[in-house]
Amino acid sequence: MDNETQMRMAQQEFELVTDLLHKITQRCYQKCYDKNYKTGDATTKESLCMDKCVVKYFQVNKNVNDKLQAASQAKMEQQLRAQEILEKRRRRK
Amino acid sequence: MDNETQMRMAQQEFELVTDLLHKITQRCYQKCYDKNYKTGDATTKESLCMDKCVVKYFQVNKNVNDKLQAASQAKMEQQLRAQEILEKRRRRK
Amino acid sequence: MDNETQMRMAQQEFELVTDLLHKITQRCYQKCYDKNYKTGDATTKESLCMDKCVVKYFQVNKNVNDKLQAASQAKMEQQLRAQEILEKRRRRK
Amino acid sequence: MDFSNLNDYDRKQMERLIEEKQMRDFMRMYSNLVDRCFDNCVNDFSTKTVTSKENTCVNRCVEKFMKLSERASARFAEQNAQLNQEMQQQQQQQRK
Amino acid sequence: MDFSNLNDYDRKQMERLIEEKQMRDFMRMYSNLVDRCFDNCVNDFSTKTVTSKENTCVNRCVEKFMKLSERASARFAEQNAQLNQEMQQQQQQQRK
Amino acid sequence: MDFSNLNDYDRKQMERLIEEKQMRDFMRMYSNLVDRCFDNCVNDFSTKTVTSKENTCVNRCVEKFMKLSERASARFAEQNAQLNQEMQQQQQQQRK
Repeated sequence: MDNETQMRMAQQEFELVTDLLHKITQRCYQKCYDKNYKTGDATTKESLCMDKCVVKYFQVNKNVNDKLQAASQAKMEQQLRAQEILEKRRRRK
Repeated sequence: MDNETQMRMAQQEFELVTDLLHKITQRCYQKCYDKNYKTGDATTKESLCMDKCVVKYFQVNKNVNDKLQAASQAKMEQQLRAQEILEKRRRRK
Repeated sequence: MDNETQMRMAQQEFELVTDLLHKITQRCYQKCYDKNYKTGDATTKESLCMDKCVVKYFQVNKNVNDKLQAASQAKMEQQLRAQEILEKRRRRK
Repeated sequence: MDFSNLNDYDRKQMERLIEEKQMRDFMRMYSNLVDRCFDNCVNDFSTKTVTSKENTCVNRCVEKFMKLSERASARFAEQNAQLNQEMQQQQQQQRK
Repeated sequence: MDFSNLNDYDRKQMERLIEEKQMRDFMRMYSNLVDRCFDNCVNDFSTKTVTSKENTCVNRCVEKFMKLSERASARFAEQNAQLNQEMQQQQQQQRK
Repeated sequence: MDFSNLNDYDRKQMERLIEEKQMRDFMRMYSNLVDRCFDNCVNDFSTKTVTSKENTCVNRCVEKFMKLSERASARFAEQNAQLNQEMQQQQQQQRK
């Protein structure tokens, strides 16, 4: 594996992890926060909810990932269909 | 038309089509799915809803596209206004 | 400051301003529009609401910006933590 | 933006970047508008064609968004100018 | 896309761009799917493990989305082909 | 990331890419936070100034998000470390 490929993969992995962190933060905050904003501090209930939410999100992420590994071929087939659409269109130009 | 311009346009068109497919999928799923998840199969009602939703989304997309062709000049004018804002700001630095 | 850095900063500033305009437009439209669509014209109520909403969004944006200036170091620390995660992972490969 | 201190190559580069961003912004606004108007106006999926009522609703939705969007831009320009003026005053005070 | 008028370098470049876009689209679809199924199925945060009921719901959510997504793609392909045909007819009329 | 097997040029390139991503992530988090707190706290558009009550709400919203966000990051780091450990164990089993 040459350096360029190695760096691209490392970058993609870094982006995956940071994007996952962003998404978990947004989703779990939405699930857990109290809309009344009586305080700027996080309550015990909110904090414990965040803890459990992060763990559960990880589990769901892994389960969906496993399920989609098998389905990725079907998705690629779907994408090739979109590509064929464009090929036909461009032949008419 | 040189090759670089031709390729850029082809790429833009490909991105347009695949982004539209993504958006239709998300929006129509939102409109059509049954939240109860009694099954992993798509019901007849959900499937027929998706069929009609995709066709209707295409029609709305075309209608809005036609309407905005005329309005695109007004939008460019709006964008130029934002650019003038920045020009004034940078003159002070 | 060399030309490349100056241009990158100018580009980032331009993107910030246009992204903020986009976000304000979306958010304030959501707050202000009347869902019934009796007309294609903007009503007086909707128009005045947009005026005030834009001003208020600017104020909130500035207040949050000021608050986060102090917290940006904490966020960078958080990001470094994500980076350390990846470093450990890649050492095992 | 003040391009007077840029050479020809950099100026053209900057103008191309701005043009690309403006095109992306227009496509994003358009994409969001189709989504929003579809969401607000089309909710009957027993028919395969957009009804006259739905089409009227979509047209009004687009027109209303364009008008209110234009108004937001005008107010945005005013706020930005005011912000720039405040920044300039602060900088002048700091120099004293 | 018709790549017959492109040289080898341009063709490879285009194929790489398409592949990258397809990968991004897959990751975006996957990311949205995780978010959507988590949102619809996981709402009890008194436990630290996904319950059997929640897991079943997530599995069904993923399966249903994949099936309806596939159906949307098929209809999308038909609509696009129809749109292309209409565009072709308009162009032929304009030439007369 | 293990950069010891990269030359100086590649290492600097990688560090720059990471820095750019971190900046984009920060701007995205900040943008979402402004939107969220504005949406939750500012709903009276009969006045042209953010009221004291609205401002207090926004401040608390920001503080609460930062605190819960920090907590999510800590739990995220733990989960990631655990996931890495599991992956390592699986790889060792495969080698046997």
